[in-house]
Amino acid sequence: MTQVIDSVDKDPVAKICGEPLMEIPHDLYIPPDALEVFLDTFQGPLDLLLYLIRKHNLEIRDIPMAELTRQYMAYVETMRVDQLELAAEYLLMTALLIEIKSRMLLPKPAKNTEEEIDPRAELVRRLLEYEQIKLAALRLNELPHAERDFSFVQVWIEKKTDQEPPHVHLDDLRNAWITLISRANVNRHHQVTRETLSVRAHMSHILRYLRDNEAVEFYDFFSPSANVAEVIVIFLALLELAKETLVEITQSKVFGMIYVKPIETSATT
Amino acid sequence: MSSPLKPAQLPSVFDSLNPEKTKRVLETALLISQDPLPLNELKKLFNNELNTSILNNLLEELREKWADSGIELVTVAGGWRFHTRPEMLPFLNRLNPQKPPRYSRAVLETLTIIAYRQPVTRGDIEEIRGVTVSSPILKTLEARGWIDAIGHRNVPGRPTLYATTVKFLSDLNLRSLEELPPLEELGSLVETQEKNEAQESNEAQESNETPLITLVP
Amino acid sequence: MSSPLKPAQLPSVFDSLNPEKTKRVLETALLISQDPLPLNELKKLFNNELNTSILNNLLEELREKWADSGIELVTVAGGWRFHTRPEMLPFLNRLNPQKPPRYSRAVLETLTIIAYRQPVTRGDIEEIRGVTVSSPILKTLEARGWIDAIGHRNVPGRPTLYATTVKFLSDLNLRSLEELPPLEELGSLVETQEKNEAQESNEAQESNETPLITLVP
Repeated sequence: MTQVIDSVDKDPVAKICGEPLMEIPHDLYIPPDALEVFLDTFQGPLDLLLYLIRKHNLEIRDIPMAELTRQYMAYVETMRVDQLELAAEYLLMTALLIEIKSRMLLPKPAKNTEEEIDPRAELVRRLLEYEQIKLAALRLNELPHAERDFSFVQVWIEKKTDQEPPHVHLDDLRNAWITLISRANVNRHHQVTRETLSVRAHMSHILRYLRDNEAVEFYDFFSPSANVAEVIVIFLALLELAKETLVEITQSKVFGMIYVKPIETSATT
Repeated sequence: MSSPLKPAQLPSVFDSLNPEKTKRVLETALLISQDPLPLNELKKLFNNELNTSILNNLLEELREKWADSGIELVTVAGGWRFHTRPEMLPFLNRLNPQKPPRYSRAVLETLTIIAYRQPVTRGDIEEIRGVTVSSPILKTLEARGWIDAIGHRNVPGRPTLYATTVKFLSDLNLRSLEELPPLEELGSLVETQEKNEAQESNEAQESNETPLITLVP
Repeated sequence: MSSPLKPAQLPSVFDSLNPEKTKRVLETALLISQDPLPLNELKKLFNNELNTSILNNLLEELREKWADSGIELVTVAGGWRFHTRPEMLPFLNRLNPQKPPRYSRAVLETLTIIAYRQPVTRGDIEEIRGVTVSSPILKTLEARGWIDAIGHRNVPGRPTLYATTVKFLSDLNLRSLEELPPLEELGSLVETQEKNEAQESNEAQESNETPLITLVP
C-alpha cells in the first residue's frame, strides 16, 4: 500500500495549467492506520475530487484530468484494501475520470458545431453543485440551532386538578344503547322498558343493602313514606332477585318473620 | 469560545457578574426548566461560587420581581420553579382546549348495559355486547366511582354483580335511574313483532302488580 | 357547581382586561409554550376579541420589556416565541453538561439539499452528494422534526419527496426559507479568469430559479 502512495509522492507533479507544482502537499498522504479518519473526512468521490482540486489549486473549469485522475486513484487504492464496499462509489468515479480523460485524448472531430461539449463539463457542473451545497451546509450549521445554541422558555403550567376525566353525556348512553340493540338482534327488548329499569334499579339497591347486612327483615325494605308505586317496584325487585336466586327469602314459621338474605352469605356460611 | 472542559478559564463569577446579572442568569435558568431546580443545581450556574444565603436572597428578590405577573416563582419539593398563576388558567385553557377525553365505545356500552340492566355480571354484559369485556373496562368504571360490585350471582363461578352508583347519577345530573333516556322511543329500532311481545310482557307485569301487593300487608 | 357539560361562562375580555392584564396573559402564554405561537393562537386567549394591530402593539411592548434580560421575544416561522439569549449559554451549559448531538456532515449536507432544493427525493440527494444516502440520515432529520415526507414523485417507484418543516425554520430562528443564507453563487466558486463563464452560469441560474431540478425529469 505504501508503495502506491510512495509512487504518488515521487511522481513528478510537474505542471498544472502550465505552472509547475513543486510537490504534492503532504496531506495527500493518508497513513493506512488513519483510514477511518480518511473515510470520515470525505463524504464521497465528489468531496474527494473537490479536495484535490482545491488543495492543489487546480482550475476547476479546466481540470488537468491526467493529474487529477492519478491523485484520485492513489486515494482510492488506499481505500480498496479495506473498504471495498464503500470504495464502489469511488471506483465508479475512477471509471468516469478515465473515460473523460480518454475522450479528451481523442482527436477532435472537424468542427461541426460551434459549441463543442467539453467531456469534463458534466463533472465540473456536479463538482460545483456539490461544493455549493457543501458550503451552504457549513453556513447552515453556523446558524443558531435550537437546543444547541439557545433554549426555549418553558414555564410549568400549574393545574389545580389532574387530567379531567372523560365526560359522558346522556346521549352517549342513548347512542350506545341504540348501537347495542341494533347490533344484537335478540329478544331482550322487553327488559328495556322504564318499568323494568326501575325494578332493576331497586334490585341493585337491595343487593347493595344486603351486602352490608347479613339478613334483613322483609318489611324493612318498605319505608313507611314509600308511595304505592314504590312499594310495588320494591316488591317486584325482591321477587326478581329471588327468581334469579340472588337472594333467599325465608320464613321459619307460618306468619313468622320473613328474612331476606343475600345468597352468597348463606352459601358461605 | 472557551471549552466547557476548562471551567478554570472562565473568569470568576464575581469578576463578571453583579447581582443584577446573577439574577438574570438565575431567572433564565428557571424559565427554561420545567422541573424544579434545587439550590445545588442553581449553584452550578455560577461554578458553585455563590453561597446559599446570597442565592436565597437573590431568589427572594426574583420572587418579588414576579409578584405582579402571570407566573410566580415558588419553592416546591424539588427546588425552585416558575409556574403559572391559577387566574391565568382560564385564558391558557383556550389555547389548548383539551378535547375532553372520551371513553371508548367498549366502556360506554358496558356502562350503558350496567345502567339499564343492573345488576349484571360480566357474562351478562358479554352476552349483550357479543364480545368479551376486559377487566380494564370494568376497572375504569369502578375507578371513576360510577359502578361497583354489589354481590355475586349464585351460579357456578359466582360471578360478580355490578350496578351503577349514586356518584354515577350525580355526575350525570340525574336524580334517579328513571331519568336516564327513556328507551321506549328507541322502539323503532326494534322489530315490530318484538315490540308487541314487549308490550305484552309489560302489560303482564302491570296486571300483576296490584294482586302482589296484597302479599305485603 | 356548573355542569361539566357546559363550558363555564367567561366574561367578555373587555369587561375584565386592561392593556396591562392583556399583556400579562400574552406573556404567560408565551412563557409556557415551547412552540412558537402564531397570532391567531394568541387571539384565542381573548376569544378572538383582540384585533391584530392591538395584538402586535402589545407584543412589541412585551418584546421591549424583555430587552434587558436573559431571554428575548422573537418572531420565527411559527409565530412568537421566547428563547434564551446567546450570552446565557455558557451558564446554562453548566446545568446540562451533555451537549446536544452535533450532526455529521452527511446529515448536514442532506438537510441542506432538502432545504434549498425541496421537494427532493432520496435519489436527488444522492445525485448531488455522489453517494448513497442511508436511511438513518433521513430518520435523524425526521426524528428532529426538521423534514418530512410530503408526497411521492410520479415516476416509477414513486419515490418519497422530502421537504423541510416549520419546526426546522423556527428551530433555526428563521421566519421563512428565504431567510436561509443565500447559496454561494456557482460563479464565485470559480477562479477569476473564468469570470465570464461564471457570470453566464450565474445568469443562467438566476433566470431559472431552480435549474438543478431539471436534473429530475
